[in-house]
Order: sequence, then structure tokens, then C-alpha cells
Amino acid sequence: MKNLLAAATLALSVSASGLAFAEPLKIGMITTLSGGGAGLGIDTRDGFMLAIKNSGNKDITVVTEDDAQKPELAVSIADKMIQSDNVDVLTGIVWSNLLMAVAPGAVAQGKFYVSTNAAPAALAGANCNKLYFNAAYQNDNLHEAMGEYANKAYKKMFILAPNYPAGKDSLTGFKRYYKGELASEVYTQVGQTDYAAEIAQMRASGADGIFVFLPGGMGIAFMKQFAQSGVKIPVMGPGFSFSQDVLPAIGDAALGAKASGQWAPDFDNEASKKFLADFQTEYKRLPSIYAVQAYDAAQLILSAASKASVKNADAFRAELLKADIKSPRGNFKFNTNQHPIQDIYLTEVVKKDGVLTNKTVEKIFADHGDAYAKDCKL
Amino acid sequence: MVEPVLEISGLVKNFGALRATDGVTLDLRPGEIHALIGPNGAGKSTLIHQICGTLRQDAGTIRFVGRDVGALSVAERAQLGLGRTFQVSSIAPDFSALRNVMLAVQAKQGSSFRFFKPVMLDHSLIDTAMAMLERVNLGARARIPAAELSHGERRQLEIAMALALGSKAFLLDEPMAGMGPEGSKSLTRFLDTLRHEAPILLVEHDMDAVFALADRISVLVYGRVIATGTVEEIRRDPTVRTAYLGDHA
Amino acid sequence: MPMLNRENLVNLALAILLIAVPLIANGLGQPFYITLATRVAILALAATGLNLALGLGGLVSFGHAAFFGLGGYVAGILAAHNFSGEPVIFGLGGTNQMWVIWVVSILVSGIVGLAIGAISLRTSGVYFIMITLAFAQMVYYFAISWPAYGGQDGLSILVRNQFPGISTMRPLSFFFVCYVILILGIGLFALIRASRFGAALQASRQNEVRVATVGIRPFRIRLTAFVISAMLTGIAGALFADLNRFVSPSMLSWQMSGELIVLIILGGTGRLFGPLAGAALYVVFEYALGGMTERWQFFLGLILLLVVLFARGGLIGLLAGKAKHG
Amino acid sequence: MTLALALEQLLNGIQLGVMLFLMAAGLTLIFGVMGLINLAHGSLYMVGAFACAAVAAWTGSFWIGLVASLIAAAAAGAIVELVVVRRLYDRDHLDQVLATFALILIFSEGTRWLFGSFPLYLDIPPLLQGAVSLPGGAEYPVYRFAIIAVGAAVALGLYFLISRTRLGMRIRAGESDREMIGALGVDIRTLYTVVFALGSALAGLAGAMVGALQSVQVGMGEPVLILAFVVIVIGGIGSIKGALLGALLVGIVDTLGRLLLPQIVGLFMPLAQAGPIGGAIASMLIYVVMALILAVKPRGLFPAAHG
Repeated sequence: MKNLLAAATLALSVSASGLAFAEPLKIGMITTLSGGGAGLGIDTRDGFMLAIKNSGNKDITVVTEDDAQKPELAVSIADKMIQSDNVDVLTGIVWSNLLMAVAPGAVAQGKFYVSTNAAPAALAGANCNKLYFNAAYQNDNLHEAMGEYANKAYKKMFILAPNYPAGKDSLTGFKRYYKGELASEVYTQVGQTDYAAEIAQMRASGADGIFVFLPGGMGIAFMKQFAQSGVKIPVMGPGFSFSQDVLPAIGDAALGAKASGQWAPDFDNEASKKFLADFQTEYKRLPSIYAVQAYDAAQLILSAASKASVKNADAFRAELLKADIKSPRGNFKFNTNQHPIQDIYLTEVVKKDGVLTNKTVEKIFADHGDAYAKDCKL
Repeated sequence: MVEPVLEISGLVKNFGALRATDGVTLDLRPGEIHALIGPNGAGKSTLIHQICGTLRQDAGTIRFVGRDVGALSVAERAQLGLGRTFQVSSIAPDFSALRNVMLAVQAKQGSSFRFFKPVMLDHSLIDTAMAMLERVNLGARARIPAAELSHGERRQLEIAMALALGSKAFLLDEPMAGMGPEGSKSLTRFLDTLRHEAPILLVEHDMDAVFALADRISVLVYGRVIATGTVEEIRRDPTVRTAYLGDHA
Repeated sequence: MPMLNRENLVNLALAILLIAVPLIANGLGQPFYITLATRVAILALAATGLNLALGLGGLVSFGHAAFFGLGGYVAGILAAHNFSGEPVIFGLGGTNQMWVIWVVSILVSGIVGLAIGAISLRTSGVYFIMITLAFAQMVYYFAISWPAYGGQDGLSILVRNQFPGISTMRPLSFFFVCYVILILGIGLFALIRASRFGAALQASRQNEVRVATVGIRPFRIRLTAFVISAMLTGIAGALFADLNRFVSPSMLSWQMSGELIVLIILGGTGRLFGPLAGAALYVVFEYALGGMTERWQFFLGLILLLVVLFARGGLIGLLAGKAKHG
Repeated sequence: MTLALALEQLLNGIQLGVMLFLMAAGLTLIFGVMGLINLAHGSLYMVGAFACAAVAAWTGSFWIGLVASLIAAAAAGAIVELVVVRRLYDRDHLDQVLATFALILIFSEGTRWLFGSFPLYLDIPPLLQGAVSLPGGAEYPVYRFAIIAVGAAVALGLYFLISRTRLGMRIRAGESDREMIGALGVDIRTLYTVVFALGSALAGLAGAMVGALQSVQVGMGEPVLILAFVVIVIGGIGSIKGALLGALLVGIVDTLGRLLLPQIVGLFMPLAQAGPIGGAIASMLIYVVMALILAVKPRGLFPAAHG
């Protein structure tokens, strides 16, 4: 009790004097560093660590562990980090299904969770939580943006996603804004690697546009096969489908594909330029959107930690909510459900200096929140 | 006339174009030892497989203790009392001799679907099994893993298991094979007493044993029974002499 | 009568160790090790189930994850319906009572085990391995694609299910629940192994023809063993879901089936405490190697390979010598 | 459904089947001759894909990459046989499953160690780019035709190898009687290594060809492996003919199931629900087919002599 009081007094004096708040903070990062989805986890970790390193804050420790994309393992690691390592904040999970396994338990045990990517609808609406923040988006956002964009140029869309909840959320999000006709709505097997059958259906469907949500290897396979098929219908998708982690593997087949994103490497703001330069210096490659999201998550935690003690959950939360950071994304603030309100852009895959990357075309949504915030009573 | 225990008539089995069993008819009467002889490839194994139920006949009937068993499974025929030993001894190698016999005793007693009472505390099983082992002179070897028993001892063990089943007929597939002269002699003496338990269908190459034991002999050549009769009749049969015993005579 | 031979001593030591670790961890204020020990107990129970089919019956089921996952989904689905108040089926509601969940998961995995076993046991050898794998894949894809219960995302159990008189949210209490069930499971295994049924089952592994020749139908014996095996693995699945407060299709994946087999081999096939020894070893490997290197799966693979090639008796074999059969 | 779509889907089914055949042929050959069940076969597929992608990136030629994939997979197979698998022939299937399961872990993490976690780039060679027109107005990618052609060539090649050559004679002898072939004076250890390397090379070839169509990444082998097992179990383990027919059956059933089932379910409910449910049933379809076939024919469609 004495210590707490002392800490509170110290906190007051520090805020008053405007000095950095120096109290140890332990962050537990659980992400996918082995198995098929490791690329995403590695970008997450690297983006996050870049922000920590840039901050020069010695009071912050990050313990990182590999979840191998297995929910059970993620839960076990989270238990260990909470019960044994005594971390204050958890972060890093890439996949919605792993997040659903870990986050509810973590916040139930009084820990903050700041998501760097996964943002299932289940945690954005009625089941939102004071200790759960999402620094990336809400799962539906990028799909909604493509639905909005499709209204402009297309009358009959063929839409396709894997047969799992994020896939269904994706097409639901797309349809929430898309007002035209649907040629077909197809769900493929999770982890499917051959899309010949679906491409044949696209050819036969008479659609004038195709929306696909196929993250990771599925997207690589689809785009390469689509390019060979001779089908000439324009393809679009959410940012993950053409993100920097998969572009090199898709190759020129991705050229011209339209996508939605909250960030692209050509963003013309100081924070973005600095992030891009730092990341390339540090890791010798272009960052993906996952790296940006993790970078911002780390910035958010750093910013809150510099002003409040994590032991004081309410104060720490209040500081997080302020989102007092310079995001490479530009505008960034939190909605009432602690998910971002941000601008969403249309991007196009181009080749710049021999490297495939995303170029910003136009803004689709300004200050876009999500459909679930109204159900969240915080 | 006494009803035969085992009655086979018109049995046929084809493997593609090959007719391995060609209209075999034979029977086994109470108290007798009926030997089945024939050169290699005559179809003895195929015939035994059909009698036991591991192979299904293409035509003909098999009657055992008054029932048509031609469509029954191996286990069902065994439950009716068809006790069998194998050309190459067939035992549960990790089990002791005793537990092998206990398996037969429990099968005889009816239910293997008892989950909770440890067999090694079940004296009705152990005592019966020990008695059977004593009868085949294996009492002293009861606790030895079956895999470590000698060739002859495994033969004895198989017979003990057949005894434990309370068999109504024994089907012995070359019991003398691989036995030394001493072993053969003692086994011959034992089989002579076994016939009082139940009749024996004896498939055997060892002619000394056959002639010493058999009440009747059937000769199988190319899937057919070419002759059936007493030892003397078979010895004198000219067709048998040319077809089979030629080199012996 | 259980004698104090070397294997029994090793078994006793393992049983005591498993209960000592969480007690000490509790004293030291390190609840994570309780969670770890609970994981060991549950995985050991699942593997004990499989050991009945695989160790005693020689039935190499490469699809036991199906039962593990089904048990988990029973826990998840009943808890979800209890939370939402909607009936599951025929007007029957969900529940958060563990013992009801256990009974239902035993029934469900038993019935599915009967169906899978009845078809799979018509085959043998590699075919059996592959057909059990195929059935598990069928359940896996069904769980991934069926929209009602979370599909790939799985199903969260917001509050751990209840057991009368015990605060299951306390790690140590929940550990004891799992420990007691594990010991009961191992006891059941021991009883069955020593029984007439066990004799017939083990004999049909060693020599199927011999068993049929004494008049016992191996198919029925095996099918029964497969069903009991499925039930034990199913109840372990329900506990596992409660441990993680989460169930997902990865509990049904073929890698899970592989891991269950791994546990048995690591510990010693057919040995009473083999699954427990294997589960303990595996969880320690996973935890210790995972803490040391991202490449832990590489080293896990190497260790496994060495065990299969050179240490066939597994851990129990190493500590207690060759298995004895009475 | 138009005729063009039906034709295109049939070709897709055949192409998938042919690809599965390349995997299944090696598996079934190894099982037939050595009685070994090899879960690590999918890892050799991955090795082929990575070798092809790495060499193609280095030399700029897909074709050199393709040759490299054959060599790399055969070499990896031979090493695995010499170091590990050789000790497993006398073991039961359980030990084989376990040891090769361990090999998957080693191969997957080892590959990640060498190549990193990001998917590699591998493109179709310029010669096989583009699509050709089909009757009815559809088009079909040249590269997929090429895969079908390669698969057909491999099937023919295997047929000649096994029925007309000395090696084939020994393989057949090995399939029917393992002891006898040793007695014939054939160096059985070398024969096993050669057969294993041959099966591995076929898997590597499949991996390289498919790698150009999909993504070359760690873990790409396992889904194919399980499908290949379904194929050989349906066909009858040890039978090359069974593997070919089983592969085509699985390829066509899977492709048509994915197309038709959502539409059939769609007759009863709205599209948004029919899609996922139809998809769910379609993803289970080949396993249902396998279970049905084994329930009627427990040793597959073309049971081999032993197994």
C-alpha cells in the first residue's frame, strides 16, 4: 500500500514536471514464428521491436514466444507469461482464432491486450473490454472499403473467401457497402492451394469484377493461377491479399491488382518516411502492413507507459485511448470500442525500382470506424 | 451306424483356373483317428482352411456336430468345438504358456467381455488351464513366455489349448513336423490317448506316425480324395501306390 | 497383487511427482507450473485412452484427435448454450456442470467411436492407420467449415465449467480434478489389461488367428476396445477445453493425432504409466526447447527420431526395463 | 452449367489427379517394395519445390530449376534412406509412422532455417505461359496441360520401367517376395535406396511443377501428403495402377464436388448460407468416398499381392 501511494505521488510529480514516466513495463509478445504463417509473425515482431528500439526506453522488456499458429500453444504461452513471467501487456497475435483463444482469458486476468492484427467482430461489439485494444483495424474494415470502391466501377461482382469465420466476415463486410449485383459468392477450403475450379466458375459467371480475400499462401496460389488462366476480369481484395509479405512470391501476376489498406509504402508523411527508412535499414526489406500495425501498437504502449503506470489500469487505459502517437498511417484515433478510426485508401500493385509494392490511388473512407462500435457499452 | 462328428461332402474350391479342392467328401467318426495324407501341393492346406473357416468353399457342404457350418466364421466353428493346431505353431508369443491356455478356457467358459476381474486372481481359469498343461506334460513350464518354449513344447501348448476348448473334434495340421525322433514318438503316444477325448483329423507327412495311429486314411491328390480306407486297405491300394506311395514301396 | 517391482516404483514416483510439482509451484507462487502439470495430466489421460487401442490392441489409430476434439467441442458447445440459454437439441439446454459435460462427451465420443471403429476395423495394417486418419480429417474439415460453432476460429468458454464443491477457476483445484480423473483412467486401463477382456485384446494383437481359433471373435473385442479408448480420449478432450477455456479445430487436426501417438511412444507402448511419462516428457520438451529456440520443432523432431530408432521402450522402458507379461 | 465449364472442370480434375499421382506413385512404390509407410513424402515434395525456386532464381531458368528439383529430392531421399529409413524396414508400422513424423518436423524447420519464413517466388517458364482456347469458348492454361502431359509421361515411363527393365524386374521381385530377391543375389540394400530415391524424385518433380502454380512455402507438403495417402488407400497400397486410377478419381471427385455441392445445397437455401455448408460437405467428400470404398473393399480397389 505504501508503495502504491509512493508510486501515485511519483506519478503525479512526473506528469506535472513533464518528464518521462520511468517504471518497468513487461510486454509479452505471442506471435507466429514457425510454420506456414511465420512470415506475418516475423513482420509483426520486427515492426514492434523497431518502435521499442527507436524509443530508447530501457524500462521496457519484451518477451517473445512462438505460437506455431496453434491456439492451444498460444493459450499455454499466455498462461505462462501472465502467471510466471508477470507481463503487464500482451500483444502480437496474428490470427483471429488464436486471439479468440487468448485475449478473453488475458483480460479476465486483468492484463492489457493490444492487438497488432487480428480483430474479430466478437471482440468489437457487445463483448468489447476495457483492457482490449486493437491497433490495426476491425476485421471488416478493409473489405467494407472494397465494397464501397466496387460501387463506383462494377455492376456484377464475383466474391470469394475461405470457408472460415474471417472469410465470412470478409464477404459480409464487402456486402455491407456493395450495392450492385452478385454473380456468385464462393467459399473455398481453408489452406486450399488450387483454384482452377473457382477460376473456371469466374470465367463462366459473367462477372465484371472479382473480389478475393485469400491471405498468405492461398492468395499467392490464386493470383499466380489466375494470371495463367486467360480470364481478364479485374481482381481486387483487401490489403492482406497483396501485402508486402506475399508480393515477391506472387511476382508480376499481382501487377495492377487493386486493394484497400490503411497504409502503403508511398505515404507522404514524416512518420511514414521515417518508419520506412528505419525498417529498411534495420531489416533490409520492405515492411508489410503487419509491421506498421505492430509498430503503431508498440508506439501506443510506449506512449501510455510514458505517462501512466500500467499498475493503474484506469490511468493507463485513458492514456492508451488518447492514441498520442505519430502513426505512419496518418490520422489515427480510437473509437468507443477501442478499435481504430482511420482513413482507408485504395492501392494498386506496381513495380518500383524492380520491386513490387503498393501505390496509393485514392482515399475510399475518411475517419472510418466499424459497424460494431454501437453495440459496445464501455 | 454312428453319426459322424465331421462330415464333408462335395467340397469345391477354385483359385482362378486352378481347382484346389475338387469334390472332396470325407467324414470323421467318434473315437477314431482319420489321417489325411497326400503329396505337397495336393490341396491339404486349402482343405483345412475351408474346414476351419478361413477360406469359404465354392460348393459343397461342411457339417460339424450335426450342423451345417459352411457359412460360419472361424470363431463360431471353434465355439462349436472344432479344436485346431497349426502347421507352424500359432500361439500368443508374449503370453506365458499358462495365459495362452487360460485364453482358451475363458473362451470355453463363454464370455470375454468381463472387464474388471483380474484373470490372474481367477482360480476357475487358472486351475482349469493348469490341469490342461499338466495333461500335455507342460505343467513345469507354465510361467515361461510362449515365445521361449521349444518347438515341441509349442505343439503341446497348442494341443492343451484345443483340450481346454473341450473340443468335439481335433484338426491337427502336421503335428510331427519339425519334431525330432524322440519327440515324434512321445507325441504319437500322446495322440493315441487323445482319441478317447475326441476324434482326430490328422494331416501328416510322417508315415510311421500315420500308420501307427490312424484308424482310417484318406489320400488327397490334386484336390481329390483318391482313396479312403483302413491302413491295410491303403497300403494295398494300387492307385495309391502309383500316385503316392510308389517311392515308399 | 501389485508388487514393489521396479516398474511399480517408477510408476509410483511419477504419480507422486505429478502431484508434487503443482503443490510446490503453488507454495512458491508460480501458478504457471500448475497449468503445465494440468496439461500433462490431461494429455496423459488422452494418451492412456489411445494406449488401450494402440498399446494393448495393436490398433494404430491415427485419428484419435477426432475423439479428443469431439470431447472438447462437447464442453465448448454445452457451455456456449448454457451462456446463451438456447437449447442444444430437442429442447435440452446447455450446461456448465463438468460432470454432465463428461458424461455427454463420453457418450458422444463412444458413439462416434463405434461408427468409425465398425468401418475401420474391417481393415488392418496401413489401411487401418489411413482410414482412421481419413475419418479424423472428415471431422476436422466439418468443424472448420460448419458455421454454427465458430469454425476455424473455435469457441471460447468464457468461464471455466463448474464442479460441485470445487472452485474450478483456481488452478490447483482444477489440477486436482484432472489428476483424479487421470488416476481413475489409469486404474481403468490397469483393470482392463488384467481382465478377461484384456487378455483377449492383447492376444488378438499378438496373434489374431489364434484368438479366432479358440472361438473369440477379434472384431468384437477390438471394436469394444476402440470404443472405450475413444471415450477416455473424449473425456480428456473435455478437460483440455476447460483448461484452455477454448476449443478449436486444431484439437481435431492430424498433427494432434500424431502427437498422441508420440506421447505413448516416448513413454513406452502398452505400459501402464507410459502415457503419463510421455506426456510429461513432451510438455517439458515443448516448454524448455520453446523457451530456448524458435527452432524447437527441429530439435523435437530429432529427439523423437532418436527415441524411435534407439530407445524403443520409451522412458518407462529406460527406467524400469522390458515389459513383463504374466 | 455450360459445356465449356464442364469441360474445363473435368480438365481441372484430371490435372489435380495427375499431380496427386506423381506423389502417390512414389508412396505406393516405396510401400510395395519395402513395406514402408513414409509420412515424410510430403517433405520431399517441399524439397523439390524449394530447390526449383532457389535454382530458378539463381540461374533465371525454370528448366534448370526443374532438373535441380529432381536431383535435390532424389538426393534428400537417398540420404534419408541411408541414415534413417533403412533402420525401419523391420519395424512395425507404428515405428515407421513415428519416425517419419519426426522427419517432417526436421525437414520443415530445417527448410525454414535455410530459406527463411517467407514464401519463395517461382514462375511458370515463358514457353508455357498463357492459355489456349477450348471448344465452347473457354480457355485453359498451357501450363496445366503441360502438367497433365508430364503426369501421363511419368505413368507410361513407370509402366515401362517396371515391366521392361532389369530394375523393374527386381522391383517386382521385391514386391512379391522380399527374401527371395536377396537369395537371387540382388544387392537389396542398393535396390531399396534406388527405389526410395526414385519415389522421392517423383515427389520433388510434383513439388517443383506445382510450386510454379502455387506458393513455395514451408508446410506445403502436408495437405498433398494426406490426399496422396487417400489416393493410395483407395487404389490399393502397393499398386501403381491403383494409384493412377485412385488419383484421377480423387482429383475429379474433389473438383466437381467443390463446383456442384454448393449449387445443390443452394437449391434448398439462400446462396450466402449454401456456400459455406456446400463447401463444408465438399471438403469432406473425398474422405467420405474413401470410407465408402474401404467399407466395401477393405484393401482398396486394386489390392496388391501383400501388405
